[in-house]
Amino acid sequence: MDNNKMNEDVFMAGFGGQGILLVGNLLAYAAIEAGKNASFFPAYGPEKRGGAAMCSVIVADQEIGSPVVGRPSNVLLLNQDAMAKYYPRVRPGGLCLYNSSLIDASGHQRSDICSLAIPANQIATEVGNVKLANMVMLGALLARNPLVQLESVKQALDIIIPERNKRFIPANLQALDRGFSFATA
Amino acid sequence: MDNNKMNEDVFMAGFGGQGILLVGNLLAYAAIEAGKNASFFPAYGPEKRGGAAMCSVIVADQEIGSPVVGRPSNVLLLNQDAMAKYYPRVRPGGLCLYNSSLIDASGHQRSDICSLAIPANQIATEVGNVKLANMVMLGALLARNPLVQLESVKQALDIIIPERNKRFIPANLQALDRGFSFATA
Amino acid sequence: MKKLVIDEEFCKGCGLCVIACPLELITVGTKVNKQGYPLAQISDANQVKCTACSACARMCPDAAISVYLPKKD
Amino acid sequence: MKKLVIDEEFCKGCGLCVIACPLELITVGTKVNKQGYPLAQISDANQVKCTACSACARMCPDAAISVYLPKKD
Amino acid sequence: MADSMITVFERPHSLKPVPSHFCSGCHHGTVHRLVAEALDQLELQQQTIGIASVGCSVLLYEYFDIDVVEAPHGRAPAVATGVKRVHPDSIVFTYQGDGDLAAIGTAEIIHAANRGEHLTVIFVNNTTYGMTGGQMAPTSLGGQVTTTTPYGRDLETDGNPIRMAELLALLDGTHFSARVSVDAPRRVAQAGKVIHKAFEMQKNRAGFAFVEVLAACPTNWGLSALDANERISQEMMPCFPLGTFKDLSGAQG
Amino acid sequence: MADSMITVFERPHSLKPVPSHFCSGCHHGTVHRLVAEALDQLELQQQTIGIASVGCSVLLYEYFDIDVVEAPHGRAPAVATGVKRVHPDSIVFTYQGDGDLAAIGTAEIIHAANRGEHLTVIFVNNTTYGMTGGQMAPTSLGGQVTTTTPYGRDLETDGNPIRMAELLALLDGTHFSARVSVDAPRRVAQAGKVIHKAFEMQKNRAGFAFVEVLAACPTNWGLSALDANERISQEMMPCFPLGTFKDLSGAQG
Amino acid sequence: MNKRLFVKGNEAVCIGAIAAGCRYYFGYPITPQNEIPEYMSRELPGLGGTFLQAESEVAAINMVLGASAAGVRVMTSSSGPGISLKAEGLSYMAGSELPAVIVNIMRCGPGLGGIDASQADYFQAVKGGGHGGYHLIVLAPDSIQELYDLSMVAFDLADQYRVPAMILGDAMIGQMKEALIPHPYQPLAELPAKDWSVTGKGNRVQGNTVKSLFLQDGALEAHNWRLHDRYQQLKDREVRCETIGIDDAELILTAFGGAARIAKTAVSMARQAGLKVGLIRPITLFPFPEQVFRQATERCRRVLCVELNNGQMVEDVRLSVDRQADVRFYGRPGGTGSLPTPEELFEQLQKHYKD
Amino acid sequence: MNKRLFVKGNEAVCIGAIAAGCRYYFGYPITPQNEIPEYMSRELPGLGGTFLQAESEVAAINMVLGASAAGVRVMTSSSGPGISLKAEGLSYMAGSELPAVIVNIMRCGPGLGGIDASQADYFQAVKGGGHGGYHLIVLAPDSIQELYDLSMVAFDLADQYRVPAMILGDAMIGQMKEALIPHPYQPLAELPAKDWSVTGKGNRVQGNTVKSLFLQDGALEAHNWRLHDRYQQLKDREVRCETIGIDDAELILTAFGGAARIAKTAVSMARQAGLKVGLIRPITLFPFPEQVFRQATERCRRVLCVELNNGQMVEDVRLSVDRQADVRFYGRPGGTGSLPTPEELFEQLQKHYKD
Ligand SMILES: Cc1ncc(C[n+]2csc(CCOP(=O)(O)OP(=O)(O)O)c2C)c(N)n1
Ligand SMILES: Cc1ncc(C[n+]2csc(CCOP(=O)(O)OP(=O)(O)O)c2C)c(N)n1
Ligand code: SF4
Ligand code: SF4
Ligand code: SF4
Ligand code: SF4
Ligand code: SF4
Ligand code: SF4
Ligand SMILES: [Mg+2]
Ligand SMILES: [Mg+2]
Repeated sequence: MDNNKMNEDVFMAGFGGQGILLVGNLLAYAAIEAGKNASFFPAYGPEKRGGAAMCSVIVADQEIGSPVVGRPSNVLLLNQDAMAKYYPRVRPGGLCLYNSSLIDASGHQRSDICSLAIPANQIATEVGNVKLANMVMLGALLARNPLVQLESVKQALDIIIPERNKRFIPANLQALDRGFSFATA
Repeated sequence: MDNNKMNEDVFMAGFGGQGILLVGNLLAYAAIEAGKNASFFPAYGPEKRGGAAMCSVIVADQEIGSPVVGRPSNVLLLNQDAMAKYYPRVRPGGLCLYNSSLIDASGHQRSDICSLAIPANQIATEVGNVKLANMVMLGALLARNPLVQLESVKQALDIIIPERNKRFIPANLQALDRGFSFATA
Repeated sequence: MKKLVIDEEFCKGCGLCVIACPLELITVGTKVNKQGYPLAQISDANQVKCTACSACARMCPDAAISVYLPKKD
Repeated sequence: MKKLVIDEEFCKGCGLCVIACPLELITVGTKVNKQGYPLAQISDANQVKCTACSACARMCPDAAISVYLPKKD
Repeated sequence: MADSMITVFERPHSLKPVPSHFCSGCHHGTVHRLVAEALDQLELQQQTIGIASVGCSVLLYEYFDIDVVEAPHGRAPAVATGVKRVHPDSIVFTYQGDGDLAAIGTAEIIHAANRGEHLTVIFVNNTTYGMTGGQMAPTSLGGQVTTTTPYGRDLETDGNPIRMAELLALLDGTHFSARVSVDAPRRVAQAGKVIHKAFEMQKNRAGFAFVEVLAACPTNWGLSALDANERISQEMMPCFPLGTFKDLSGAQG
Repeated sequence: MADSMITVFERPHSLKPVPSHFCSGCHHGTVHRLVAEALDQLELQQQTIGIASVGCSVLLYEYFDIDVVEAPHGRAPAVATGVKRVHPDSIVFTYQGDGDLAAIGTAEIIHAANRGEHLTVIFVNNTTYGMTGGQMAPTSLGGQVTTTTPYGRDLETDGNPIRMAELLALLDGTHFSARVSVDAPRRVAQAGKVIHKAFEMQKNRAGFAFVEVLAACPTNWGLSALDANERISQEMMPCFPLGTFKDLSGAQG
Repeated sequence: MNKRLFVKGNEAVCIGAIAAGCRYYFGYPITPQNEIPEYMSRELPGLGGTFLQAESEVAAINMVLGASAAGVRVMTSSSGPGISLKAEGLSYMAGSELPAVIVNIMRCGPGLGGIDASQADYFQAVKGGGHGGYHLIVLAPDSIQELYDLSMVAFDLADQYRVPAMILGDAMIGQMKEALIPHPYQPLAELPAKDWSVTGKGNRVQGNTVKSLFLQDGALEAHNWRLHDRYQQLKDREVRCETIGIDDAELILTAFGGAARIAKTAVSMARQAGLKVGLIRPITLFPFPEQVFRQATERCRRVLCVELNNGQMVEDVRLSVDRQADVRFYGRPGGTGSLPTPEELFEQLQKHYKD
Repeated sequence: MNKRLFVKGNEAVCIGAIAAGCRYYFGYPITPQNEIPEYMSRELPGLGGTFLQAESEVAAINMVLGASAAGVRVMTSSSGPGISLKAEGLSYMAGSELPAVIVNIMRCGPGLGGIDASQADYFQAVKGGGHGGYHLIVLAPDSIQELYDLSMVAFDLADQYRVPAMILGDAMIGQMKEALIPHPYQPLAELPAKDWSVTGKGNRVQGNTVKSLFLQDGALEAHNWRLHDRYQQLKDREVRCETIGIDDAELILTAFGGAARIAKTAVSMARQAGLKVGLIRPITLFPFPEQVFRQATERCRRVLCVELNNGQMVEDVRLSVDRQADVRFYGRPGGTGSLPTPEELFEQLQKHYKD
């Protein structure tokens, strides 16, 4: 493995309906469009609704080996269950962004990683739809770790969103921006 | 294998309906009743009727290994097809009895075995039923090679024949006797 | 005293009780349970109006509704 | 000239042609074919009586019977 | 509840007090409750053995407080036959979806019925494969868009919606066959009565009893719970008429 | 034959000139001939693909001078579906026994019918498993002694004789369903007409056509050919009435 | 000496099963094992049991699943195509830890193949024909007596380990007749109560659940390791194997079931001809007698594996033997007229003895 | 560079199949492969092909049998329980020499098991899940690109050898997305005409017969040897295998499919940590890359086989390696939360590197 080359992994978890798979897919797709290699690996609970949802994304310059990692370097956690289960697994030195609107982090403290509280539901609600919390989180991640350019993600969004939902794009872009600036600030 | 002990094999073949399996089974059963070991291994063609039928019987004092032999020592052949196929396989030094009522043996000659023509259909018809040709053949075999006593076979017949067919026993016994005496003569 | 008890753990906010009630006494509100579902609710005023006909309970796919009547002794 | 031809290779002596013939012209005899089946047969006399109605042929499970009629030209 | 209150309606005892994994507005929950009510009313809980099938209702054992065997997809009637032949005095029911019973399990349901196995079969027809994500079922309606009929079910090539209650009624071994719905309170009540009867018949050793329930799958229909509920009378009933197609409960068991 | 003769009846050309392995008096031979006659009359031999099933009739390809695929036991309708979807202009028929079609192959026949596959299905009902030595079939009559119902078929525990022609008639995809017999010359003639029609419909792209033929298995019934033939009208017909249960040949294909 | 019966292998397995208390049989006809359902249909009703001819092998194995879940000893039997159709059900039974006895009287394949003796289903039986990586206990009798004996053993092992047991016979063993000396059934061990079975909940606090679906994190993995441990216990405790003259052997023939019967005669012929040939006959195919092979081949370096197929058990032999051993194969895949003869195997022994 | 697509593995296999001219698909839904029938249902009608959702997996494989007999390229797909149900049909297809492509996106078992990634169907795929001792060609892609590529290869090999080909994926490979660079279909070889197929006899003298029943004396045996020769040809000519850094390796990790993906990262980690670790990734599981293993282990004596099961391919590895080699195993049988991580495999590499 050539250390000069990029090889970044992102793990995201929350409950079904929070749009975890959507942003994971979006991120990976943006990386592909940007000429990088990327993999996206989803995992669901057995239920269609209400269960846990998670996914892993790898973005790299070279060929991608494992699409999953045991101890991810970049982690987005969107609900309390995800926090309990995955916060301890963040790789030492890694980055963890959590949705502080739904997560009480008081029981979870690590000094060996960079943890960042993002009031994602709140910001999303301000943008106009609580369902955009996923975009807020992604925006925030990209501010901290530019795996791909925010711009690339925005372009990818335009391609990925089916025609009938195009009208939601502006709100999504706004949520990305708000997350980005929240984490930059 | 102890050569003083008995280990005899019999192979019989004809077409379905000639009662091959019945006499094979009878012979083996008689051997069992007489305290010997015996195995009976049938083989049919795919059709229920009209196809070929054959079976192997082993009678022995010791444990029986293979229930089939490649080159049988005692062979009963009941129709022309069986003659064509199995006459050449009789073990050198072996005994082959064939149903000369149905078999034209002219194309088949071996000097290394003992071949014996039994007009089995004819004798059976004399006894009253052409279907008893199988018993005639068995009787003849026992005359030449007393694998079991003729008497044991007769007793076994009484046990093996189902109640509703008991009335056919006398004719069967007679056919056995006629075959026996034909081959003794 | 309540005639209608909606169990918050079971309710999934489907609204089938809402359309079932002949008196339109139930609504689905904004409060969510720990599974994240909004909850059906009935106001105290409507509790009084409730005839305990059980139409709502019968329709509820999650057996979230119990119905009671005061004893008439 | 024969109206009825029974193919000995096909016949299995089942006797269904026998019961099929309204004129009872066919019998199953003692002669057997190489499969060992006794054969259906029709006498020359009965060939003459045969109306070529084909009932026997239609019943024959082994398609052993062919039926012909002299041309009426 | 307080002593001063009479219980008019309560969660049946045969159901465990746990929330289900079913989607909001899914009628599997309703049918579960009706079965549990029948077991309660007939006091059968302790002697009942449920056969779970593969579909959204596979977790039967998480919800019913009874003995349960999980059958392979479509084979619940065969598993039930095995169980019932061993325990003829117990009450054995299968609970099956339309993919399970009317597609892969066609032979098993037909022959269990034809043998007149003393079983109660609860058949939840939601015109789709719920668990696997909304593929076409044999009961999908003409033109219905599913994940495997993206252009709508074409009756010419994809087959016709199959009416199991009518089909099974034709078999000599079937003693009872009916179709009910749970899309309105009075129909739920009626469905409850029919399910009750189907269990009562087994209690009376009266032979094979079959209840088809028209049910909503809001998730895979892509409809809200209310719209999905509405679709049952609007779209399903014209194709799947409610009614009792055979009832030998009067006859000698 | 001599030029001076008119051929009134001859072995059909679609049958090869070889004797069959069927037992004496077995009606499979008769049904084979009727199918071959239909192919001859409709001039379909060159475009027909037969699907052989597992049973005494598995050797279809030894007798019919056509292309044949051998299907696993009970799966002929599925195999036929695959073939027909590839060659929609060919004529595809299955030839199945009662064990094959009405037991193990229940799901496949029902769904082929329900899809309205453009097939002709010849179903030979001889109330037993001929090839394997006379076990009970789903069509065995009440009380019938077979090698697996040594005390007679008990309708209570072994199931009821199943009437496939009636059952399949109920499905929307079925365009034609009839039951015929070959136990008397005029019934053979009638059976021939019905089989002819079932092929003609396929030629006209009219959908799924099903012909059940009551047939004798003298060997496994333990009867002479004549007694076996007799049993059809005496014992089978009361349970399996002859008739046409559905005929949409008039309707638009 | 008890009165000897003279019966077919297919009947012997039934006599053993009934002696072991099996009262439930579900099956579907297929040659060459039809004598099994036929025997059961005659005997079980009179014993208060149930014989049911299912609509298919798929239905039959699932009826077996139901009856086993209901707590009784239950059996099914089939051959070739029918065993393939049972693959899903067998995997479910293995996953649900349901004991039962499945008899496969092998015929030749692939596909419809033919009804003659074959051993081409070894892999299917031993490596798992169904999905998901389970094992069956696999017993391979080579005589009518052993069919009877192992029929009882199969029920005991299945109940003890909650692993379905398969009796792997072939058309030769199933169709041949020889003497059988019945003896009273004596369980191998004190068998665990079936308190997991479904009977109706009755007064139990919890309903019993028989299932193979495990959704909780780690639950399915744990379940699989538990099954794996069970398989290891079988390997440690339940290996059965017959050996003849391996102590001084220069060449070891190995074969199971029907092939072993033919082989036994060939081995005698070889011994009579002065060749030091031994025989290893695995009786349990799973668990495979690995130790026996390893130890025997520490001394005798050459093994000839004979099978009625194109080479299947030979892989397990190769995996078991000492590293220095040289394992050879002779096989015939079966079909009408293709059963090897003792003479033929003797020739092979001569050949492989030399070079 | 061609435009890269970003698709799921389940879609990639369809894109490849359609590129290779497959226009017929028969299947039945089951997770985790539903995207395959769903994709086919969207695409095939517009291409003049047929997508048909069968009433069951049993029906589906027999529709495939029919379509293949009719002479076209045809595919089915399933997972776990569904593949088990296809066992009989697969045996018939193998016996009838019918080409087709069967995709198994493995989930975990046994029984209903779970929908997560597993490789517990290795034996079923490679040793023959069905009866009668046939083989399938088994291809094990480890990337979306390879799923696409091997989808085409599978059709070619199946047609060339008249042996059904299975693509053995798993829930990880099937469900993950990554870039796919499509390229035009180029047949591997000049493929034989399907003059054996049924089309209606037309002007042919003889009707064509597609069958697996052989009744004449010796015919079935001859047929089996013919199939066996075919398998030998595959072993001689069609082995595919990826190796990484085995020339200087002190420890060789071997894994296929999804496990190999995880392993690749672990191997990089090991190399970065200075451990001389190599990788052998069989791409064809049947034919198995026996030579690669034998040659590699003549030098490097230690092999660690990693699988998402309790140990299956490891047997083929043991059968292939040099006698001196020491083959070890690390496996996890799968289930929710039970996918091994690269870190975990790296630890294993460290451990087995040392002792
Ligand atoms: C043999 C087999 N094939 C396919 C599946 C996948 N599968 C699980 S549930 C299901 C269908 C569910 O549909 P339905 O029976 O209608 O139940 P619902 O979820 O709609 O209630 C299928 C195909 C399986 N588990 N086993
Ligand atoms: C999967 C499978 N199960 C069982 C068999 C054995 N078998 C061959 S034919 C047959 C039944 C034949 O009966 P039927 O279909 O009525 O045909 P018939 O011989 O009576 O014409 C059976 C069970 C088989 N070949 N394959
Ligand atoms: S019990 Fe009747 S009146 Fe009361 S809330 Fe429910 S539906 Fe309305
Ligand atoms: S019907 Fe039940 S689940 Fe639905 S909203 Fe009302 S109480 Fe809640
Ligand atoms: S019906 Fe045919 S087979 Fe039967 S006896 Fe007459 S000619 Fe012969
Ligand atoms: S054709 Fe008619 S009349 Fe002539 S033999 Fe036949 S049945 Fe009799
Ligand atoms: S997917 Fe459909 S059937 Fe399944 S739980 Fe959800 S609504 Fe019910
Ligand atoms: S066994 Fe019966 S069905 Fe088979 S050929 Fe003989 S008579 Fe015909
Ligand atoms: Mg459904
Ligand atoms: Mg039949």
